Formats: sequence, structure tokens, C-alpha cells
Amino acid sequence: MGEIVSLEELAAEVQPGCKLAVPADYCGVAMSATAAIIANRPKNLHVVCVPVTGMQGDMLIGEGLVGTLETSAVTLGEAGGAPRFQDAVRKGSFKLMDATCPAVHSGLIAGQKGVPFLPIRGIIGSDLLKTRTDWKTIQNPFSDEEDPIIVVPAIQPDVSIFHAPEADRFGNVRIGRRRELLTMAQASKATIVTVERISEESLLKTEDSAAGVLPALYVTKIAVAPRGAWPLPLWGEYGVDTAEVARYAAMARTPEGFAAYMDGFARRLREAA
Amino acid sequence: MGEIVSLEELAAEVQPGCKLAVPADYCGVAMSATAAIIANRPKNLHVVCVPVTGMQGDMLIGEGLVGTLETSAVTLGEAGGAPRFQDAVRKGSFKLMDATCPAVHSGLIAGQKGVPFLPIRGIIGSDLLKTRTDWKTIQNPFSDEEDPIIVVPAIQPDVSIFHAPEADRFGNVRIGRRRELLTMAQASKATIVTVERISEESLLKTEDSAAGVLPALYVTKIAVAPRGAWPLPLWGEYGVDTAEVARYAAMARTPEGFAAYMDGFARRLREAA
Amino acid sequence: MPGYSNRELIIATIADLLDGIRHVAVGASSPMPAAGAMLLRARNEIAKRERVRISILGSEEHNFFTNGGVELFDCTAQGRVDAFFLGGGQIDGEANINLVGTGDYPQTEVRWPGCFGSAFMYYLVPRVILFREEHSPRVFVPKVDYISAPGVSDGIVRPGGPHALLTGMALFDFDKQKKRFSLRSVHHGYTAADVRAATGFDYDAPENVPETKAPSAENLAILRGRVTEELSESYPAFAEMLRGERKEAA
Amino acid sequence: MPGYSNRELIIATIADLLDGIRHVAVGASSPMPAAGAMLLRARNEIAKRERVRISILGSEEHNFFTNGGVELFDCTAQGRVDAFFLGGGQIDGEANINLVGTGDYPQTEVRWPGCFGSAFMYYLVPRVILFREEHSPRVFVPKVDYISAPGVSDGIVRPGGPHALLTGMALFDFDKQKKRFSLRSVHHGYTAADVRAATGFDYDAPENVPETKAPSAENLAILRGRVTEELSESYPAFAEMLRGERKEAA
Repeated sequence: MGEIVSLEELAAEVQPGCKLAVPADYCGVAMSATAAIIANRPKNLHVVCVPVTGMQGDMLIGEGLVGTLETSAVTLGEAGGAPRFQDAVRKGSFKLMDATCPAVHSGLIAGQKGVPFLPIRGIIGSDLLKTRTDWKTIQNPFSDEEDPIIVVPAIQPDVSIFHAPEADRFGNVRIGRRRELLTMAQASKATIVTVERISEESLLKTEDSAAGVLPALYVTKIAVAPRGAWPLPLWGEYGVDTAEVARYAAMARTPEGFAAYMDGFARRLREAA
Repeated sequence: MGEIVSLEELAAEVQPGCKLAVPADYCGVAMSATAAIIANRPKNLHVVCVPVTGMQGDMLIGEGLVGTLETSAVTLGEAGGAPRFQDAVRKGSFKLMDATCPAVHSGLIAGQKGVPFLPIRGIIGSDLLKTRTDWKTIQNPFSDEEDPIIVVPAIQPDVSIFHAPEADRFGNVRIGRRRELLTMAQASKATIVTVERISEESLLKTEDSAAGVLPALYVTKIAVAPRGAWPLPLWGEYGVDTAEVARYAAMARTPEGFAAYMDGFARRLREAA
Repeated sequence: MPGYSNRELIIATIADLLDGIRHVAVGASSPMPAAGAMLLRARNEIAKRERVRISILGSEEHNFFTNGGVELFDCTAQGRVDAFFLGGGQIDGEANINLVGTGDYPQTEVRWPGCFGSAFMYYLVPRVILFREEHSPRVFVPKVDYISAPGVSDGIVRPGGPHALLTGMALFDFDKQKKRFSLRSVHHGYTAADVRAATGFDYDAPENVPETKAPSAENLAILRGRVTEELSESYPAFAEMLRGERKEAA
Repeated sequence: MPGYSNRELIIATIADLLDGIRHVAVGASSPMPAAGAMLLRARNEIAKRERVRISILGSEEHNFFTNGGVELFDCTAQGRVDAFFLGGGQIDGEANINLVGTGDYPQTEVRWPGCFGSAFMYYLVPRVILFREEHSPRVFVPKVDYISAPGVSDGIVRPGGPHALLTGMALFDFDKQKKRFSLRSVHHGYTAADVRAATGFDYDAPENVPETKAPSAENLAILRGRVTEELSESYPAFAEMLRGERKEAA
């Protein structure tokens, strides 16, 4: 648990057809690892976005590696819509499981708690239910009146992956206030993490640092990847590279432009590190 | 929100008949505040123990202030059984809602999430169900086979109370890894907290300290109470006063001994501070 | 010249729509709602009225949540979020909103990002303000192509819903019983006929539609001073734009 | 003299019962299970076998959880806790356990603390070891007065349950199909007849009941050295007692 390996070894955990959970841009996206995963070309991934995605999801879609996309939104933020996603939606290139943010959280919490489902308010009357036939409406067993409520099934990813500022040599990972990373990791069978650096001292050493830690118990493999979220931001470390994301947004409008962008992406990652 | 007041003003939040949530001994028990609450004699409290209690619960029972006790256990730890609890159980002095720890957590998480219930595995076949008629068995809506599962209703305390090392002057409270305090506070209508000290600097200032903070948004009132958990321990600050708890355990065996102990309790709290 | 810009009018209107709330959550990319909330906070402070708490989602500095992305939703379900803003690629006359796309789902011709938290927040926040600057028939349609979240619901627990619809042109109230918008006022520079022409759905309107209440001199002063300062921390580009517009107007 | 104390035998037996696990959770007031787990951890390390992780609940130093009191239960439901120890004021022949009290519930004559997490952990941890040092008819009863958690369940999801029953006198296996204990071995100094007399419930037993496997010299050395050292951090009083017993025996 919490073994420190190379980026390549880490990326090999993502096998074809696996259910892969990825975080939102503000939580630390493992972009270096994404390039390493793409190099392995694992097809037919079921990507669960916690609860949304951006460039990472768009890249995996553009590379044709996504069989199912479960997400509450895909956007490049200020750079606009996600072009490969939009194109693939139009073409029906993958199975689309549109969601709403709290339902993704509830599904993962059900996974974390080992229960088959969690109830959630709202949603009834939304067209989400037309395709999310995996969400069911039940009568609230605690109400004597008619009180329909949605139950969403547990989400149990095979692998979850994110990028964090720091791990210690015991395999504990600093996640700060990004508690969804803990939920995601606990709900997943395996969790792989890239970090800016490895700390010699245990992150569990003080009460303050321990409060923001994902324990090694839930961490399968860790790889060091300096500036591993680039061009996306990493909380407490660096901001988004707006120009680079805009460059991606512009180039990815066509399949050819996307291919040209991806051609140099791994190289630019190395330069940025 | 997060107003800093006197111990007396804080204690006045606990009104007769209210549902009061209290934490386990390892989470920081507001013992000074308990003495101040006892002085007000709020009768018929429904005490929800998160998920167990010790001396605090035993004292409230001994004082005849408990109408309902919802708990997974009552124990004085190394000092043995809780004598006023045991005596009151024999006499049937209050309504007893025996629970099991994870069910208390699930009930509070349901309260935190504003859903009417949460499912939980286990429990079926336990005699807990004979009296916990508020827990229901339903068919897992996601299984085609017969798959009964327990659902526990949301717990929404009127007031939750605990003792913590530190609050800042903005009303944020340091809870470290004691995440059940956050769940408890979010599930409760009001939360009152005693602390060892007030920090001038915001606890949200750094990522590390922010990770272990209950935000002021969920905190109703705060009072300073140095050594406010005594004779119980406070994590990261001081250990249990074993001799004092043993003294309580011995004296509280009889109603007279308990009365004698309580007579001097508030005074000794002041001395210990 | 009315002495204020259209943006300033919208911000002041948002502050009025939020009046009475204690806690509002706004998106990190939603400067106008944030500005309105900051204006309310500032003027309440001056008038010694109730404190207004603003959670800027996704912000590292102005985010008072410590429990991850789920906290906004939990906090909302606890009844601790009084107001929220929602938009939509399409909004129809029954206040249904569409954040997904146009055409036949799932292979929509135009695809927007997705529902985000709308299919939850719209149901649970007591005062949801529908806000969309662009006021055109392609946004305000007779019937949305996809219901991300419905304007009204029958037979379910739904403490929240639409409170008003604010655009660059006008302000509407929403009647949950009638399931219809009614035009409350038209912003300076537009007429009731402009609004009717730019709106694809039918709505009620009084015979004489008043002009949207102009921001008071005091409100404008607070907005141009303290609020613009506060905005430059989280929304520097927007604060610069406001300053720019002001110079042009002067 | 067998060259080891009864406590040392129990600790070594616990280590054997835990063999093969990766993660065990033990209570802060349960030194014997902790000692057994530490012995397994130490000897696996020496033999370069799988790493054993020990979570000491309630401990500030040896607690690797960061998500509050709920984490033990979530972690268990995720299948990440391989073994756990449960006791009981009463345990019956069907492995039902009673942590609540004797007599008619709720006004029980003798009241124990309560169920704690037993009504969950007993169902979900694959290898639950029932451990109670006192071996007497008042503990091992024909039928418990209150079922905190049943030994076996039909028709529900239950990946966990009783693996063995260990007492100060003997070691039993549990057969989930037959819903019965069977005596595996008797500790040095006791006979099969002693166990039968001290047990209030019926159980199976082989014709010749073997003696519980004595701890090897190597195990005793690890236990008396490194494990006693490790124990003194979290269980100083217990470590002292072990040292004392050893001197007496010497």
C-alpha cells in the first residue's frame, strides 16, 4: 500500500474497460499521468467524473479511450466548451451518463460506506431520469404520506487517480480540504496518486497535518510528477496556465488540431516540470 | 454565528425537552458546560450519544435530566460501568434507545445530508430491532433477489455540544481528525462549543489548519473554558484524570454518593481550570 | 444618460432580490451575482442589519467550506443556503432550465457542459434567482429541449425554486401556482415591447410596465467604491471592466 | 512448567488465528488482541511475508484513520478490515453475543455498556475472533438473554462472522452450517472435562482433545522482546504485567 513507483508503472494500473474516477479541476488533476495512460491506449474506459471534468476528460475522449462517460459537466472553464466532448456527443461515440453533482457524491459515499444506494432529494422531474435508469424512485419508508425520493446506486470505481502536493514515504497523501478525494479513494478498489514531492516526515505526525490526509491504507501506488497537474492548477501550489488551456481549446476544435496538440503534449509536460 | 459568550449564556441554549447530541470521550466532552447546564436543570432531555457516552451522560442521568437516551454504549472506560446509568436502567427511569455505533453515524449523516434515512448493513437479527422500531427493514431496490437491508432515520439534534482546543475570533473551531464533530454540528439546528482558547488568527488561513476546521457557519455559540473537558481528556492537550474518574465511579454507586460528588463538582472544575 | 450602466443596474437589482438572506453561494465564474451579494453585504453592514455570508465556490480564499465539494449540497439540504443563482442555455415559460443542449438527447446538436448541481439546488434553495444577461428568443424558448431541472414540481418535497428571472433587459417574477412568469419591470433603455419581442415564451405583464428601480446614489457609491475593491480580489478582470465602463460613461 | 504463561499462550494463539490477514483493528483497551497482532506483524516482517497493519482504535499515535469515528465502519464495509475481536458478557452455543445485560430488556438486572459497533462489525468482518479470558458458565450460556449480534444469519448479505472462540482455557472453531462450536484444543493446565464443566452450552469435541499448540521458542523470544517493547507504548500497564509474570515464572 502506498508504494512509490515510476509514472509508467502507475499508469499501467489503468486497464482497458476499467471504471476510472477522476476529480474536478480544482481538486488536482493528474495530467502527467494522463499522458502516460494515453500512451498505453486502454480502450473502453468508464470514466466517472467527481463530479465534473475538463481537459483531462476531453483528452481521453479525443483519444477514443472512453466507452462510458458519467459526469455532471464537461467544460474547459474560461476557455469555453470541451470540443472533443461536444464532437463525440454529436456522433454518439460513447455511452453518456449525464449526472448532477450531489448524485455523484452520494453514489461515491454509498461506495465508501459499502451500502448499495443512497437517497437524494431533488432530481424528480428532471430529464436526467430518462437516461439514468440506474437511478430509482422509491417511497420514503419513513413517511405515511406519498413521498417519492430518488435512490442512486453505489459507485465503486476500479481505479481513482488524482494529483496532490505531497505524499510521505509511508504512502500517506496530503489532500487538505478536498474531502471528495478521500471519498473517491475509499470507494475505489485501487487509488493511484501523483505528487509534486515526497516528504520524509510522516504527514500524520501532527494533528493539523493529519486532518488533511488520505491514509496509505487507501493508496495503491504513488509516482512523483513535478507540476503534474499542468496546465491545470494545483491548490496551494500553482494556478491554471490559461494560455495553454486556451491553446488546447482552439486546436482541439478539429480532430486534426487535437492530434497535433497531443503530439507535443507529453514533451511539453516534461518541459513544464 | 460563532458568537463568543459566557459559559452561562452558552449553557442556556440547552432547553428542557431538547434533543442534545454529545460526543464520545475521545472527541472532547464539554464537562464545564455540562456543570453549567446541570445548574439550569433542563428536564426531559433526549440525549443522542455520538456514538457512546461516559461520565457526562452518567451525570445527566444521575441528575434526573434525561428523558430519552440514544446510545451505543455508556461506560466509564477503565473505571468500569456507569453507575447512575445502570441504576436508572434497572429502574426504567428513562426511555432507552440502544443503538450500534455505525447506525448513529449513519443517522447523523442522513441529518447532515437532509435526507430522511440512510441504509446500513448488519443489524438484522439483533435484538436492537425489537425496541428500535424507528429502524425499518426494506428490500434493497437495486437487487433482483431478496435482499433485506436496514434503513435508519435521520438524526437532527436541536443542539450539539463539545469541547475543542481552539476557536478563532471569527467563530471557526478546530476539530482536527474528529470528523464526527463536523457531521454532528451540520446535522444539528444549533451547535455550542467550549474551547481552551481563542485564536486571533483565522484557522482557515492555511490549507493545513483549514482541513481540520468546523466553519463558523455551523457554530452558534462559543465559550472559553480552560481545561473544559476535565476530568475527561482533550486530544492533543491533556489526558484523562484517571484518579478523578475512579473517584466518581466509586462515589456514584449510590444516589447519596453521587449527590455528594456533584456538590463539589463545579467548584473542582474551577480549581482544575 | 441615466447615470449608471446596465451592469450596475443589474448588480443593484440582484442586491435587492437578495434582501433578507443570511447566506448566498455564488460560482467562481459568476461576477455579477457575487457583486450583487457584496453590495447587499456592504449596505447591511452600514445599516447594521443582518450579516450576509457569501461563499464563493471554487475559490481558495473566499471558500468557507472545509468538507469538500459535497458541502455546498449538504449545507443547502440543511437549509443553510438561502439563495443561489442558476442560468441555462434555454429557459422556458414554466421556468424549466436546460443546461445540457439543443436537439434530440443524447446526440444533441449543440452540447453545453451539463447539469452541474442544478437538478438538486433548484429544488432545495428557497430563493433561486434565474440570471441570464442575454435576452433573446434562442435563450427564452416556449419549451426547453431538455429539462435539467423543472421550474415547479408536484407531489415531492421541494422547499426551493425560482424566485425571479433577471436578464440584461428586464426583471420577471414567477408565480408557482400559475407556473408563469410575469414582467415586473424593464431596464432603462428598453421597452415592454422590446422584451416581448425578445422572449420566446408567453408571460403576464401589467398594462404599464414600470422601469426597473434605478440604483440609489448611496448604492452606486458603495458599488463603485468598496464592492469594486472587493471584486478585484476574486474577479480582477470583471472589476477592471466595471471601472472601464464607468470612465466611458463619465 | 511449560516455559510460557497462559497469557503468552493466548497471545501466540491469536497470532496464529490472524495468520494471512493484512489489516486488523483492535480496541484501545484490548491489550491481548493487540499483542497477538503485533506478534504476527513482527514475525511476518522477519520472514518477509505480507505486511500486517494494526489500527489501534482511540489511540492518538497508532490510529491511521483521519475521517473520524465512522472510518472504522466504512473501512470494514469496504472490505479493508480482515479481522476484528469481539467479546460479550454472554456468548451462547450459536455464537450469539450479548453486550447489553442479563434479565428482561430493557430493565436488565445487570447492565453492561451496550452493543458498541458489534451489530455491524460481526456481520462484515470476515474473520471475527470471539475472545473472552473468563471461561465460566455465566459467560458461556445456553442462550443469551439479549442478542447484540447473532452468530449466523440467513437470507441477508453477511460476508463476516465468527471464525474462532478463544478463552483462557481453550480454543474453539465455529461451524456456520451446523451453527455449533467444536473444541479444537485445550490450553496447558486444563483438561477437556474442565472445559465441558465450565461451558454452559453444548459443543462438538473430538475424542482426544489436543493441547493448544505451545508457542515456539522463536515466537516467545519475539513476544518477550520486540512485542513487549511495542506494547509498552500503547498499553504500559499490560506490558509491565507481562514482564512481571515472566520474572515470577523464571
